[in-house]
Amino acid sequence: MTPLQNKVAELFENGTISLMIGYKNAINKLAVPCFIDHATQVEQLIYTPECKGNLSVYLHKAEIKQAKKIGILANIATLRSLVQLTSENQLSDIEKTVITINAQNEVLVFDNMEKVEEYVQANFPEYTEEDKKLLEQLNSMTRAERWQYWSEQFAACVKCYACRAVCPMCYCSSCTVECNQPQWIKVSSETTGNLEWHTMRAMHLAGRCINCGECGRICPVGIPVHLLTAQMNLDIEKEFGSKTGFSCNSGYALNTFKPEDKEQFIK
Amino acid sequence: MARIGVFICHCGENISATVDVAKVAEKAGKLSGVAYSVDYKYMCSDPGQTLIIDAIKEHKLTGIVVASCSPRMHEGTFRKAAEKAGINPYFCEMANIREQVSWVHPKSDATTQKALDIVRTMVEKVKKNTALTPIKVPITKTALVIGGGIAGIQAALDIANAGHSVIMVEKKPSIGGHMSQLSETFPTLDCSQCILTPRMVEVAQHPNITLYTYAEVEKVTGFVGNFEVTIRMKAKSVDHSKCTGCGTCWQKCPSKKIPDEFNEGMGFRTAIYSPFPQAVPNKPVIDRDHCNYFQKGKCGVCQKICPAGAIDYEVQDEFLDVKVGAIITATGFDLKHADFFPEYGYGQFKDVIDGMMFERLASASGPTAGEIRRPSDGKIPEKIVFVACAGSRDKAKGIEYCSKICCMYTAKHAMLYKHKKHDGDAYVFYMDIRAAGKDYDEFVRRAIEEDDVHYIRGRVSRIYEKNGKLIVKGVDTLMNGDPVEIEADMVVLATAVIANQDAETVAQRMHISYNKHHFFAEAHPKLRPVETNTAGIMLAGACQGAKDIPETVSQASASASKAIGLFSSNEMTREPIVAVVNRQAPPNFTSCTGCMLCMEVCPYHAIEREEMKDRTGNLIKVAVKVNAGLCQGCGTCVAMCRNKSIDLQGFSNDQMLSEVMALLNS
Amino acid sequence: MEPKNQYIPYKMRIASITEEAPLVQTYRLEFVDEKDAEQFTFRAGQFAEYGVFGEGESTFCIASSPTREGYLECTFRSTGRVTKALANCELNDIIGLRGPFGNTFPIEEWYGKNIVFVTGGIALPPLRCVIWNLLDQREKFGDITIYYGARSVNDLVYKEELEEWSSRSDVKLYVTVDPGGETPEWKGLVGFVPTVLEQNPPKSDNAVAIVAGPPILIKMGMPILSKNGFDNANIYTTLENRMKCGVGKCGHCTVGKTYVCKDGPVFTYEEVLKMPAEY
Amino acid sequence: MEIKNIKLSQLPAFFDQLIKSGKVVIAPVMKKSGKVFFERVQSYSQVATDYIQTGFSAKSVVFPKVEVLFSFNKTDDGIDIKDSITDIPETIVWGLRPCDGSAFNYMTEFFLKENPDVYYAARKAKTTLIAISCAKADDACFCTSVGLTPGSTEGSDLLLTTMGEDVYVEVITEKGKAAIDLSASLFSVNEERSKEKYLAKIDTKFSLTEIKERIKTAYDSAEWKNESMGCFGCGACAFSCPTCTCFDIQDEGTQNKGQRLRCWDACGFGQFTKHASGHNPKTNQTQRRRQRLMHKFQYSVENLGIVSCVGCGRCIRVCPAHLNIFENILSVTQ
Repeated sequence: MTPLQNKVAELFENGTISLMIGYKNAINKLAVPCFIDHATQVEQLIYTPECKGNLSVYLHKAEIKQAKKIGILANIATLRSLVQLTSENQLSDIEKTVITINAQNEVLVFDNMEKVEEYVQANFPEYTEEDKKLLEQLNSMTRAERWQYWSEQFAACVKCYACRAVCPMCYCSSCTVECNQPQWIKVSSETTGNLEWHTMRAMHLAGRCINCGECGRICPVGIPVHLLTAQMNLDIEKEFGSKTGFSCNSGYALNTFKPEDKEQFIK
Repeated sequence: MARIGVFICHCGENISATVDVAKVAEKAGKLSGVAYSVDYKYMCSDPGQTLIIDAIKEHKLTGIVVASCSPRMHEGTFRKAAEKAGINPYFCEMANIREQVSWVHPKSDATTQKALDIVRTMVEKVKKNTALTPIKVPITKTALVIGGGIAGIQAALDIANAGHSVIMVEKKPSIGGHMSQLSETFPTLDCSQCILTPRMVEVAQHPNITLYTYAEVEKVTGFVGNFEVTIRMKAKSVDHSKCTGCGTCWQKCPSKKIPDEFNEGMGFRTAIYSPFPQAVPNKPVIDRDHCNYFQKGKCGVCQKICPAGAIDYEVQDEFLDVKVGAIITATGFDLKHADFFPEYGYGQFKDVIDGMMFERLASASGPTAGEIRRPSDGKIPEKIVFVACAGSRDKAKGIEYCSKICCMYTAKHAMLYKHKKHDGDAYVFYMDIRAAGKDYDEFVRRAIEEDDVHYIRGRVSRIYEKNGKLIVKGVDTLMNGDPVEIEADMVVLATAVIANQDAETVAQRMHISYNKHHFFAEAHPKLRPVETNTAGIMLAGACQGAKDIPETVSQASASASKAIGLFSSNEMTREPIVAVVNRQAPPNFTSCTGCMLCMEVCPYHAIEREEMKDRTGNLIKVAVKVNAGLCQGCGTCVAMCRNKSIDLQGFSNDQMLSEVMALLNS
Repeated sequence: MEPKNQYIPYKMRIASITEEAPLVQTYRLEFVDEKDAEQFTFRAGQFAEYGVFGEGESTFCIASSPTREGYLECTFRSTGRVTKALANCELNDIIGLRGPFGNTFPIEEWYGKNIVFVTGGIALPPLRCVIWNLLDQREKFGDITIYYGARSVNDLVYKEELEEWSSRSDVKLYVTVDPGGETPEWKGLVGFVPTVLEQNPPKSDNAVAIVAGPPILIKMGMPILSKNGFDNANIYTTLENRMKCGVGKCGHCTVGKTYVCKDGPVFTYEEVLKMPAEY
Repeated sequence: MEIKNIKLSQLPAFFDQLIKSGKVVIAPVMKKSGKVFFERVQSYSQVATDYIQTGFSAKSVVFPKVEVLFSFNKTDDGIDIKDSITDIPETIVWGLRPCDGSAFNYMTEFFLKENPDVYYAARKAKTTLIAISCAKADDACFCTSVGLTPGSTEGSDLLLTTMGEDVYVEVITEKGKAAIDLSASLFSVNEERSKEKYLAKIDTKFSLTEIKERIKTAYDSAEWKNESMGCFGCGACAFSCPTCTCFDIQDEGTQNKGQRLRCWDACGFGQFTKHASGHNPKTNQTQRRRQRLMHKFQYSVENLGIVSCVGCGRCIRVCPAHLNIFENILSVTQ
């Protein structure tokens, strides 16, 4: 048994957790989320570089919440989402134990969010090189070129809403696209309506997205949607100095006012 | 099925001179859903309203659009007309074709078209209107008065005399406030305590007033008519129900060298004390910070000698929850200490004092029994220099605003001195004399002309001591800016009026706004000067800004009248233009996800957390709800809500979008 | 013949509008095109898609009886985007109609039997179609008993027809309102429909029952009838799942393998019991 | 069935003839993201040849993601309604996999057997399917478990199997014949032979006969919850699936002028079955995913006699959570 499996088994045995959200092996060497409710099942648990999925999304599910004592295996992005979700009052009714594996391959167990916050702040991730490059490319474009770029990308969108589904911050039980009085966003999938949808999503995630990049990774038609929210985050960090998924008690930059807030961004 | 009536008003010629009203009426009549349209000279007139009422009945209209002036002017008028005709008043909308069209555009086809466009947007809006019912909120007919100075006293007495209960909270051991420290008052020079103390006693004895001294407001929740207030009753260490106020304790208390706040530090008091002889209640409290028993653990003299056995060292701060319908904030002011002007030598030279110290020196109950003597050696000064605007109207070093009362009290001080020391010399350095008020200028002129006070228009640059005299150096700007040097025995600085140190905390506790100087903000500087932005919380006295006694008393009575007005009915009616969080069948309950962003942005604190539980009490969901009593319908929360779970009644997203679409599709 | 394009609606003119209850209206619809009127036939229990152009379509049963020719009636509550737009229509406006869709109540099989209707709120309209169908050939049926309830007195629909039925000697009518929904003038029963049904059980011999209502009423009402001796095959209901196409394609109304729109909406309790309870 | 041969080197020439015919030619194109999608192409050089499976199936040719049912226009004396069926172009789909070809069989049965769908009928009638056998497969492929092979001819009009320098051409339908007749000279007569060794090897994951039997009692399996817990409720699987046919009908425009559209919908979406009253018969993802999987393996068998899963593996490849349909099916039928 791996140290992770041992640790989780121990948490089950001492009654700390009654449900563990982790990863198990899937075909094509991928990792699939698994939900285990007994120490005897811990042997399926893995932790590999393929464990990219953001498991915190599952904490919004009613079936999961029923479990009461939840253990969750979290990569750094998931840890950040937990911090951000806490700051947005989304996890207050969940008793959770957070397990992560650090760079030294040690299994760490956090029984409260202060510790998670501390760990996240000490290990705050940078943007990936690839994302940095892509953002640089986008920012070097003229406005017209950028518009062209995104229009082409969104022409392919089929509105499967997988980007929304995998996003830990998209926790609304009914999304704006599902409101039809008024109909904010067109239901059909065509370039303008798709742009509306993705723009709205980017605005709703501005300063809240925790840069896990899942939305871009899983898009079935390969649109790098995560770049939109990543750029919004950079802008907000620059203008208001606030980082997402960094502090459990930080207010939201876009609904709080500080006298020192800059206003140059209004053009 | 919508049957909309459109009523185009000429407003005399205000509209019809620029807009082709007949054409607007004709075209509006052809809009989808419009069953009737007409133009008329004055829709707001009685015949105009009758026209609307008759049309609603005759054409079975389901909604009306009155195209005339701003809704600020006549929305109420037309809504009432709609109601009289038997439809819900919220099916009446106004299209503003006067302020937004005829007054701002020349006569042209485009102007007429704009009027029609505005009418069309409102027709589309009214189609999406829903019947709204005014919100009834019950009222707790008890007022809370915070602060027992003259403002609080006046407000409390007015409300109590009108037959309503009042709870008064005063943080000091006695009510009376700053006015109780004053010697005589301008412009009549009557004795401050003589006119104040009867009021203080009246408060204490009034059957409708419950007085809590040595107490502070800890927390305010709720909304107009229904506030819930937690009051911290600071531990007095003396059981006032037993204490007879005999005074034995403070006579025997061994800690006698505590600077006396009531006398502005010019004198001493004991650790167990009542602040002044006319205090109400005239029963002592123990100042634990200076009491030997509390600081060193031994003494206990007062407990031993108290004939009533009223001393209780064990008692702790207690919290009292009360429900009130209105709150009058009368927390008063503070004076800026003069030590921020080092060149004036305040604190360095004992005989450089501030105005309040002078009041105590001039007061019969003061440390010198009313004789004006120098703090340094007790001598009667031969020459006093009064410096007005010591900190006020001084953006560079002090505060930018005018403290308003200093001109008057400086004249009063000079006059009092001259009355007591006829051959003394009084000099006043001033910037301008601001004596606007009934009999005020006459008062200042009396000081100058009858009492021979020397007024020098100029600022003082420096004060220093030389041979037992205070050398006051300044300029006289009326004499070409010539330097002036006066050898004085005493200098009185008219320091600036500032907000209380804890004003910001108090404002935040009350959820009321305040300006940058921490004075509490009125709802409207001209038209709603005694109300705050939070409905049901009124202001009285200098907590709102520098004020003299007459003004304070007027404002106190005004705020009392607001409370009495509120209490005149059992419930109040509020416009139903409030935000509402949607509700759905369980297990969803609502689409609200409880991110609480709306709660943070709500300027009225109208959004509350709500827990959704199943029948067995298990928490299913945390969401928010809007307290309709507090909501003012500003719509900030609507803008914040990502998934449109919150909407503003009467201005819903659907209605707004219909208006926009009506314009875009024209 | 080319198969008909089932997505192209008939154009219908709104011929009359009746306010039934708060937010509930009945529209009488007439065909704009006479040829359509001639072609169009339907039977009790069938439904249609009513569309406001530019807003969408909404599904409800045809509320008028096939025995009354020359028009169709529908009764709806405005709750969603389409029904609100529909409610905003005016007399003589043109709306779309697709249908009739779905199966029907086997009225011929009921000849000579006693008929019991159990329904609540806005679910009376689908049964009103059947009730008038029966009443228009009253001699062919035995006793007719109707249990109908609404949240409040104000929410009862077809108030005049309820009066008419209650005054008829050949109809037994129980009208009830939920506790708290009664007015001082209310002389009828107070209580939920299933309770009233349990307290005044209908005779099950030679009887069929039809239950229509919100899912909760169907789920509670059918077992009560079953317990009272009704054969499960003689208890009918009409399900109203979300529907879009009406022809068994779009997938919204599926309950297991069943497409409510084409295999239903009329089902017997026997059939319902074989389905997953996802309705 | 007629068997023909064409030199591998002649395929571009054949393809160019298809383009020249003026029909719309849809073929797999490699995108920057490395994924392959069907797209309208103008020359063979655009066509991807080295791929296992396209990201999305070719179903959008007969069942577009957004289809205009009709447009309407309010006039003074009523409403004009115009359907769009006449505008449908002749289309050739090139390079779909045999599994996708068989998916068309299911869709035709579903759309046309009962209450025939005129839009589907019109599009299908104008579509020619030129399939290419699979020489490669990955772990997600499981056509052999649902009764197909990497060389199945079901549903396609023409099947091309590369055999070294030659391409073995199976002409399955008249439409297929018409396609090769466009460049008849490139094709020589061939005799029937086994494609076996040129086809990818795909292990069977389960016995279809057993699954069909066992799934009849699978509705109540406790495993559904475990198998569905990971499901996020997005529509990626349904939209990429060659046999998923759920749709929504929506109006766009104003009440005066606009269109009625049908748009792809997915039974996994949380609001898919929600009533206007707010009541939702399928309240959780377990119920929704069960509906989708049971539909594929049981309900479509009961309704149409066809297992409506063709084993293309797209849902497995595209699932954000990497859920695996054949593992799920095995688990709930255990």
